[in-house]
Amino acid sequence: MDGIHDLGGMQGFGPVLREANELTFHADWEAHVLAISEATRGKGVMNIDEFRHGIERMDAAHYLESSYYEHWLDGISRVLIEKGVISAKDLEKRAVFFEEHPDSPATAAIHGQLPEPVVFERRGPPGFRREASAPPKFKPGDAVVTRVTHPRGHTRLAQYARGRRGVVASMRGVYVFPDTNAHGLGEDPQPLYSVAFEAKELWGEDAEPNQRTFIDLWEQYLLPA
Amino acid sequence: MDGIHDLGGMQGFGPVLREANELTFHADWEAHVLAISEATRGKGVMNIDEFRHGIERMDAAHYLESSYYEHWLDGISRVLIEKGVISAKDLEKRAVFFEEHPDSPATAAIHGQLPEPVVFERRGPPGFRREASAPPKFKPGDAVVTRVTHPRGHTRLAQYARGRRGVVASMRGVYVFPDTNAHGLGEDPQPLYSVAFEAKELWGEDAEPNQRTFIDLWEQYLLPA
Amino acid sequence: MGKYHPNVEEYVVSRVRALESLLLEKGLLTPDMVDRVVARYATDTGPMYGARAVARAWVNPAFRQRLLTETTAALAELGLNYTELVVVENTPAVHNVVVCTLCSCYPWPVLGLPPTWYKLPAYRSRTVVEPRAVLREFGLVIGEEREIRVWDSSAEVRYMVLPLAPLGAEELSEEQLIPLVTRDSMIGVADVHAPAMAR
Amino acid sequence: MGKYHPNVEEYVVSRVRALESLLLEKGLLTPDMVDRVVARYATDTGPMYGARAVARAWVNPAFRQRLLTETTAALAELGLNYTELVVVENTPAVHNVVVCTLCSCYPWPVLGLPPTWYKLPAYRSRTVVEPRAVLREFGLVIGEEREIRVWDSSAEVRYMVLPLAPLGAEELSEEQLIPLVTRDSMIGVADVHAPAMAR
Repeated sequence: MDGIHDLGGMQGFGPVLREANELTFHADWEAHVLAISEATRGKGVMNIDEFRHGIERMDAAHYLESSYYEHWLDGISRVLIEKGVISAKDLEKRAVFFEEHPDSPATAAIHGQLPEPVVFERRGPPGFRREASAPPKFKPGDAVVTRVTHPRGHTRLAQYARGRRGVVASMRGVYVFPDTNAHGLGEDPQPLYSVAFEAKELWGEDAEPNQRTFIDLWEQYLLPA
Repeated sequence: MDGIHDLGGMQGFGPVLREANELTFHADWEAHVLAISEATRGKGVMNIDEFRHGIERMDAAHYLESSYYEHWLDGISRVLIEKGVISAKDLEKRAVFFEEHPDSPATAAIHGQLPEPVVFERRGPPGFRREASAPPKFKPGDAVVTRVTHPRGHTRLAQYARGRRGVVASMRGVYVFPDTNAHGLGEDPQPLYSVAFEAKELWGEDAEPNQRTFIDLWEQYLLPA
Repeated sequence: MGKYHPNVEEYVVSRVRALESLLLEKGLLTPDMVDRVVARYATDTGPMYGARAVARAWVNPAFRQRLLTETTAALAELGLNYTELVVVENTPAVHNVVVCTLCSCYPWPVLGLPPTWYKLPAYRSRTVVEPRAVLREFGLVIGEEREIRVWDSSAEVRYMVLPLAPLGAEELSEEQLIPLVTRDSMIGVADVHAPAMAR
Repeated sequence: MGKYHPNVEEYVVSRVRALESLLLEKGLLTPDMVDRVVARYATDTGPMYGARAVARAWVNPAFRQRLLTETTAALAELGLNYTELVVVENTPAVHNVVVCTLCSCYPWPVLGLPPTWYKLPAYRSRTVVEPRAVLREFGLVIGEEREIRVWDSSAEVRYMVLPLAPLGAEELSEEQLIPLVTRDSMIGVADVHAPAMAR
């Protein structure tokens, strides 16, 4: 989708601001979001592409104003609601409870005993790499051009890299295809290539000199040039 | 510039929300912003392209969260400061004064008499149309392709319309060129064309059927296809 | 709104006054100019000229032709001096809709002040890429056999839609038709309905 | 922040607890899992593996070769099981820098938790289009004669930069070099400096 997450080349954000001696962890709740993320993804409740697409659909202003871990919280909640794992109403009710009981731990809202941990059957193999089912269409050195598409759903072909000519630098292996995997349409594994683009090809005459950008692109994003 | 203002095709904003029986004017300050806009533009303090470029450089999240007239206020203030007409410090000081005196009129912060109205010498002719200095390069029916550019400054060639093939529908006349006029680089008047693009050319296979988009484009944005 | 100012009114109003006072002080603005603009917009006439132009075009084929091809002259007949308008006509085969993706360009002299939705990101972003979906939200269903033409006002030209006349329009006079012609129909997000069907 | 919740901490914390409690109740999460993750990240080791890999590559040409071409095997020698890393080497002719424009992909196992700036819009938007300008803000000036390669981590592959060894590195041991290798140098936004020059 052409969402606010697709930031490559966008102007208007000012300088890169850094904190001196930054703590990588800012607050306890960030670790809890990580635990929730590991639990839901590790158990196969959602895959990484569903997770990313959950984040991409945040309200655009909210996305720009909120932190990385809040993106995760928002995205995970959205997908869990869509999958019927939790309900939006329950989540809202619980949030109100914890606003009213700010010092209570997460277990305070639970009546009765915690259940036995749910054991999930993994759907399909773990990880992102798969066996090749067909020979790759491209090899290092091949000239390619990326497709011009504006899919309404998830994609990892950034807007700045669409309809651009590049050269295959290497083949990374065969990987699950995000554009289908984010939408329950199967893994459709296919070769992933590192493709090199000249800055002038991406950005036109205003590009910085002597620069190339390397992007990992699935075979379906590419056509022979 | 590739800023947040360039919204064509962007997803993530939800449905078009309308107010029932909307008042076109919501608050008195909106009319005052209009007056300020007419005064600064009408007197030649800034041209329309400088004004638009002032708005485009707003912080992206602020842009999305604020209203049309607040965009104007922000953009006009930015350009007036850049041109040295007012200083950022004076503006901030006055704003603090009016925060502390919310019921005072604008004249309350002024000591002494108001000066005689400043009479400006217009730089160049009024309006946006100019005399042709060369014959137009294209005529209705010509196939054209828009340039692939990512200018860091002002442009009216939207990102969704770059590198796309279209057909000249009509010639609108010769107009001041925004890309130079926004940056004090002269008017560079040139032919403006209405160019028709098939939706599939703009958006790929996911486009809605039987749709064309007509965009007004300056000659310099176009190449023969 | 937002992190920039928890209270939008207070923040904005103080900044408007601050800027206004600085410009008054420099003679770039006069209290009289402010009063004139405030009065003009407080009494915004809405789509008065647009509605009259459309109604006259429906009853007068010669005016219709001028409105489409010599627009500035046609508007002058209505007493309006406006040189940048292009009028695009709806037909059984074509529906037109106007947007400005880069800012919020709008034909103020013919349609009055723009509605808020026209200026918000949802309308500006979606109308070029999914006009049929947007129009459906406005209650307007355009079949696939009818072409949609989207006009993205990227330059100083401004667009107004000449809607299809409603059923029974031929029985009505220009003055009777004017109140039927809504602002939305001239942006292209609504049809014009006959009195009995008007919603 | 912003209009969504004037007090970010209160809003977010209550939502995190709400989600956590629902998942605990359904057996999808256990208190034990939460404790483990909290403990693990509270004691984040930072760029420990990355720094050791770089230092060893500088003192051991054979390891360097393996790190670049058989990366998973080279990391296993350091006791790290990580199959998705690609190491790109800086040379006098080439400087590499890593970004993720679409989200914030980052090689956590080798570099630890990502810094906030890496995840913010300014770094993500600008690094692909004006890397030299961004690097200058980090105090790193790359001359035009040196190619910049930007690696946009759009898939599951993760990138780490092998920086140039600092002046005098050949006098130092792997253990002495490790503390010189900063996280930022392995993202590609800094050089590694010799002890006397370290800032």
